[in-house]
Amino acid sequence: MTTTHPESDVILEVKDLQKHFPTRTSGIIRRASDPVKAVDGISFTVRRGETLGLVGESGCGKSTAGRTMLQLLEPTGGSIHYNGRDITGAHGNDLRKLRTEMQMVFQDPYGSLNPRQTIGTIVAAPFDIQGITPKGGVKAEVQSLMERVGLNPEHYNRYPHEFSGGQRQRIGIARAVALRPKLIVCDEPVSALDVSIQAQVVNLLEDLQAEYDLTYVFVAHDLSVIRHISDRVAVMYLGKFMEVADRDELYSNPLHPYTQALLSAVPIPDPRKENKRERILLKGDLPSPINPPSGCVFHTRCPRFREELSDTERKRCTTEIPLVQKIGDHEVACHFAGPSKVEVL
Amino acid sequence: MFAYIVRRVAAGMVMILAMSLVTMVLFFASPVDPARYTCGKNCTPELLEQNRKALGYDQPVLSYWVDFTKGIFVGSEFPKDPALKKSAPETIADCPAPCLGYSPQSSRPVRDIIVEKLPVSASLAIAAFIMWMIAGVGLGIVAALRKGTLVDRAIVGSALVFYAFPTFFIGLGLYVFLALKWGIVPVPAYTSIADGGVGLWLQGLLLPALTLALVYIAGYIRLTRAFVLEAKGEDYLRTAQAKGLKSGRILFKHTLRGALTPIATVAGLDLGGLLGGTIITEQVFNYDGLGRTAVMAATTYDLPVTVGIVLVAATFVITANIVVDVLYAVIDPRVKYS
Amino acid sequence: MSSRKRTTALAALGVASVLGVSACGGGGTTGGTTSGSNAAGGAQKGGTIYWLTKRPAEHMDPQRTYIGRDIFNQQRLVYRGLLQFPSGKSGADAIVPIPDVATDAGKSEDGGKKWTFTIKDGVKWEDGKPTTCEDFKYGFSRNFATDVLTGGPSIYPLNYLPSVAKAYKGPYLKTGQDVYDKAVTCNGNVLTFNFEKPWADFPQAVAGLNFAAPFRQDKDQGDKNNFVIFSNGPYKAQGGKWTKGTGATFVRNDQYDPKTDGNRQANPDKFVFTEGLTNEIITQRLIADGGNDKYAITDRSIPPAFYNQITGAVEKRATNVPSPYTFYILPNFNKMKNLKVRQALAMSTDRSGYINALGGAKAATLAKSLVAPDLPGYKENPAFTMPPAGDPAAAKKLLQEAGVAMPYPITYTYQGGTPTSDNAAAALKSGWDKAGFSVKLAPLTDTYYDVIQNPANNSFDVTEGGWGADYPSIFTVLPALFDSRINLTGKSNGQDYGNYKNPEAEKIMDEAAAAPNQDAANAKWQQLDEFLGKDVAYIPNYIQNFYFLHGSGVGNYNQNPAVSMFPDLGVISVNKS
Amino acid sequence: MSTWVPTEGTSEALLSVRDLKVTFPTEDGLVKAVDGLTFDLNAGETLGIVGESGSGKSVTSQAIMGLHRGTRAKVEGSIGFEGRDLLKLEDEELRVMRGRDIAMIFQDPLSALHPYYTVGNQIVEAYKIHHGKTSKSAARAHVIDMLERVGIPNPQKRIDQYPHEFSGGMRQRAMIAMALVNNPRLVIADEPTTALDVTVQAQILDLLMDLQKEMNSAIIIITHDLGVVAEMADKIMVMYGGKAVEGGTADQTFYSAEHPYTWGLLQSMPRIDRERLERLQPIPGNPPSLISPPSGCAFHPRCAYRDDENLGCSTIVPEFDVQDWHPVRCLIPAPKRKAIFDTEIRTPSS
Repeated sequence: MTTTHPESDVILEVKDLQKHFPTRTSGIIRRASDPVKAVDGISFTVRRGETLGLVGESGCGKSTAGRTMLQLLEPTGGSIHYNGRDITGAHGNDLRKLRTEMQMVFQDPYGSLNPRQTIGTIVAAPFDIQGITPKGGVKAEVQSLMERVGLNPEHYNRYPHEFSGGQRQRIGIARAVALRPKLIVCDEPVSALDVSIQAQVVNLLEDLQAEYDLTYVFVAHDLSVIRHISDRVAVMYLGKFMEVADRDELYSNPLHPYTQALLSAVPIPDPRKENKRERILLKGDLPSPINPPSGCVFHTRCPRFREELSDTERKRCTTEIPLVQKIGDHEVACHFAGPSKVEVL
Repeated sequence: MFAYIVRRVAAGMVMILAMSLVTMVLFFASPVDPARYTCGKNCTPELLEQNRKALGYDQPVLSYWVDFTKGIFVGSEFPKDPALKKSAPETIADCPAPCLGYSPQSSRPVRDIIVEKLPVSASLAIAAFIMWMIAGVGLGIVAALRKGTLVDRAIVGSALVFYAFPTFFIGLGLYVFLALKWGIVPVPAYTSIADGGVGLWLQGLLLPALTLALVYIAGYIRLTRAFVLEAKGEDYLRTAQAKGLKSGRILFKHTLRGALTPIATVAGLDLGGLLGGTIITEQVFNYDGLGRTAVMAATTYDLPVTVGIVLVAATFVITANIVVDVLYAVIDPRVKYS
Repeated sequence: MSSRKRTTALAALGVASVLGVSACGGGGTTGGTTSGSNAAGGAQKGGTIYWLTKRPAEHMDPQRTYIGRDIFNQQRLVYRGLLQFPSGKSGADAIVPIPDVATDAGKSEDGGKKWTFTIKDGVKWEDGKPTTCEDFKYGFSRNFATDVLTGGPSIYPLNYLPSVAKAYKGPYLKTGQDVYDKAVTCNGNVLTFNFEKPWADFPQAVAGLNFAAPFRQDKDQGDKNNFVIFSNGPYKAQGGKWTKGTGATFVRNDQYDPKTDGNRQANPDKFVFTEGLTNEIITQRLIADGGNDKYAITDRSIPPAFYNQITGAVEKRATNVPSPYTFYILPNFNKMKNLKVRQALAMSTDRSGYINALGGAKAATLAKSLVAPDLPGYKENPAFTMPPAGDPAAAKKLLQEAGVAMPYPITYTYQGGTPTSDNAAAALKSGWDKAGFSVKLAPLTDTYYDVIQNPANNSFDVTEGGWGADYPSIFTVLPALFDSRINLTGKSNGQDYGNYKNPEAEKIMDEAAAAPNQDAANAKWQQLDEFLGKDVAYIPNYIQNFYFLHGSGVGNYNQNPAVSMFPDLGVISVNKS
Repeated sequence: MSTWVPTEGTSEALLSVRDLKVTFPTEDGLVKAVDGLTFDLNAGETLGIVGESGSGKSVTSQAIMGLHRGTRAKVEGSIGFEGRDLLKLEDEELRVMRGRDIAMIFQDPLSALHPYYTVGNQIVEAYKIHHGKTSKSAARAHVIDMLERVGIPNPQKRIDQYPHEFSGGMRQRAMIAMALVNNPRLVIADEPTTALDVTVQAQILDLLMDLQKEMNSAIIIITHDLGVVAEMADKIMVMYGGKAVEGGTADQTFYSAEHPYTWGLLQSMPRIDRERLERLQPIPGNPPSLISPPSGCAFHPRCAYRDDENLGCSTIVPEFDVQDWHPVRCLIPAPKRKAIFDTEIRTPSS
């Protein structure tokens, strides 16, 4: 296990992370059977101050990955180093201390706020839990936080239901940044919001990142938002990374057939361009994460596999798990990585 | 599914045995000496000791429970006195498996008592169940369809009145006014079908079942109304409407199917709970069912009968739970047990 | 049932909700009431009488039955014994034993130690077989099987045959059968009891309890018999048994020959007993008087809440008579050792306040002795001269004379938990407090008997009790409650809750028990009662009243001491309109 | 395309909505969910209605279907369909048209399908109600055919499965099959792909367009996603606070948008097809209350170009001139709007 110096620019190093959810057999005596492999061996680093976008369709394991790296879920395998320190399996006091540095913003701003607590109490909770009293007292600090995220500090004593969706997400953000963490995992923070509000929250997150020197892992299914906010983007499919690259590189020159299909599917708000685009349509449905396809997990739906490869090449896809290979600035898990034949965007 | 049922039944049996132990431990821990209740008037310490022995309470609770549990599986006999059995076998009560014990206060095996009282409680529960299901669900649907109107308010309001009154008052009120003062119905008394035919059986059930039903009707009206209203807000009803279906079809095929599923669950559990006896109604109407017998057993410290009825009632509740869960899988194709 | 627990509970629960339990004869000068349009003798035959009650019968086995109500209903309907009390008589006449299956009232020899009876011919069991001397001998033997047949009044036969009781364990185990066979013998149809001590009022005991009832050996199944009814009387049980919690229906027994009897009128064709009803429902049904309830009777008193509805035509169907149950207050002699203090307590006891709390004059009658007025030998206890409401001033004087510090602290422990019992206790406290006591009320529920029967527990100074005679003899009252030799065992104080132990009193008891005839015995009992009164071993409180309703179609309705003041089924009839 | 709608009485469009108003009484006051909507739609045409939550776009579709009948909502104006005013029809007349002439596709196919009945049961029911004489087996055969047309593999087997046994995309296909089973003239698709993943969304949009060509149906697609309308719509109506604020062809809306709210939408969306340039430009504030909307122009509190003094944005209610060829509900003079768009608003193709 390589250890990174605390002062290095890698804040989080994840190696071969796995999260499997157990299932049981039917029958009178229920034995454990094949687990759901929600996250199945992903490795990546997050650099200090950057935003890593984690994108994929529902069921690909991106949210589970986000929660597991924060130890909200216990990993089944692999390791997580934070600032060079192995935090895999941290619990109790260690974990509580880690929470001052690693926080999470959730998708559903209403569901993650206790409806019986005032905003003041909710935002102050991290201080209570950690037993920290900020300078000037908790209330003053909370009110200044509220102001910072664009809430009226006079609304300190109001309840979540008195706020709109966008405001609730601001409350969630205020709570997350209260302890000045270093790393925040944002799990679909804007997908429940209307377009005009979504932009407000995205901007707020960017401003806070600059101001507090935050590092984000931004989990989302919206490829446009990911492109806007991320420095690097990882594309997930069935618990594995398909492709990781710098933002613009990934969007302008995707090398993995899945990335290509994904990007080509997004409609562009530009009718003329849209009319000229050719879609790479994926056939069929997402396979089960309990019994993922052999070899490359994507091969069952892969257009390249279907249309471009010879039988011997296909054999490789169905039997051999593709290793992550470096192609230019890309890390791609595909035996036959390469640019798409059609323009995807 | 079969495996699921087997697992649930096994878990239920373990729970029932645990409940019997808990009941016995509580009983043995009570400061009251049950032997006093059987000893007679001029009781002496020696007689008291003999009574305690005859009752079986001279042994520790655990061995009492082991005896009891053994009886369930292999049967038992009372009293367990080899000398007595040798010299006077005719005095030994045989209690074949599943033996639920022997009540010294009733001088017969508990199972016989339960077999005798169960039809009374079951008749009452089922008759009441039919009444409240028809009236409660029917009125609930009407109230939901007429939501906000006078009809709705009248139904919900009058249901609340019955809901607010204790069963005892409703029962006594019906008894005194309908049967005694005005003589509209005969004084209720339980007559088994074997003794009096279906007519007398139903006649006897009328008031007590109505009492019990009135208590439940309110809940079912509210429940049905709420579920129908909830179902009416479901997207799939909008779909049904958008398809151009007629309102009757929308109501019966689409709305009620969704709304009544949870009602079926609650109803099954309620019925299961009632089959084990309805204490207040049975007492008010002097129905010699499991509920009244249980109260009598508890007040006379008749442990075997108490335990027996507790277990039978628990069995009904547990069975109802299993049946309801299985039924749910039948009604709702999304539910699968493995 | 008729444990002392239940009996004493009467006091705490108050008259209205009290259970009519405890065996009893009666006798003497007061009670007896008859109503209904038909005078005795001219009663109509046929119809059905409905007996409505609350408390289920606990035994139908004659040897195990100890509740007065059940004993006399059994006697009048299904179990014929050696002797019986006459039907439909009142006062002292009601408790003179008369022959039933025996040809006469029994002959005693050897100063009351040997009793012989001759068995009549023609008294048949319901299966047509004759009731024989052997049936009586076998029935009596069952009293010794105390481990199988619990709950009955076997204490009496065992008391008069102590050495038999040691050797003989009843007809099931059969150990010591030879000893028993010598004590009770059959010679043809002559039945002889050879007691080890004189039993002067044995006939009263035989008529007042069922321990000497005959029993068919071939029908005996021990405990399993408990609710089986095998009749030799005018009726038999439908299905041959009583159903606990439900009751039973009695129909005519075609094997019964009224010529062998002459006492039971057996007017109705049918009796239907329904148990498990509440007092309120019973009262409401009887007030309404509808349908079959026109022919209904009960052993449950009208609850005070209904008193104002007992007017007009309903009032004509109500009867109010003193029951055989007397309630008393008693000092704990382990604590209240000073006679003057006990006298002060008696002097300041507000009995009228107590009775008012119970529901007033309809619910209870002031008691003038622990002995019930119906018992032979009853006399007002001259020691208790205080007014019904007590005399706190006089009591205060007594307390001062006692030379104790005032206020004198006492704890009154009673079976509480009901408003009635708490109000009654409050009335006592108020009277005693006025006299210079400082009363702490200690209501107990489940643990009541654990406290007052524990001789080592001195947490109470005063408590209360209730008692009814087992058969018409003061022997079944005063010694049962105050003879330390049978009560105080170290582990328990039995019925002697006050831990009373006085050799002088016990000497009088022995003299009374050994008296050759009843008159001599009664004189001694009166002397004993007065002695106990002077010693303030107890303070008589009240006699519970029976306030019963019966239906308008009931004829020959009669309550008398022969049947413990319950409705007498030997004379009752149905008025057909 | 000429004007937004033709002059009074001359519309020969398939669907001709005039001054549609939908109000709901609530405890807090009267909600004006739709406030004076006018538009036309021809056969084979697709209208995209764009707006955020609360803009009234879904209520509009339900009003056309007559789904507000029997509720406390009040619907006014007129909805002409093939020359008949749907609002004046008897309940039974309208019921017969539902599903047969006008069909609807809902946002969440899982909740829009009854969980207790098989997919086939529900589609056969939709067919049989309007084809009473058809035998069961014929209806079933027709439905299997329909399932095949919407791209559901193995329809003979799938027809007997329950909705929960379908994937999200397959469910929406089934929903489309149900909507199109009677060859309706008008299909209303209310956020048909919002609940779906992008790759599935692409499949569904493709399918809708193919089927439209085949059947020559008119489609109203309701969405908040400008990308979806860019792909689907011939003309677009942007709604804000229950009112149309801009209407025109797809080109007009994307390449010469004139309403500040439309600008806001275009500016605030991150773009997948572009390198990130700068911060997003969100529309400040929150959507308006429908009970007490802002005075004057409903958008003025959030509008960057408001001019209360000279234009009276906070006092004068701007009109939506349906006789215009590109109606815009804005008080800013048209030349100035064009100038702002050209200079300040990033055009999609830039």
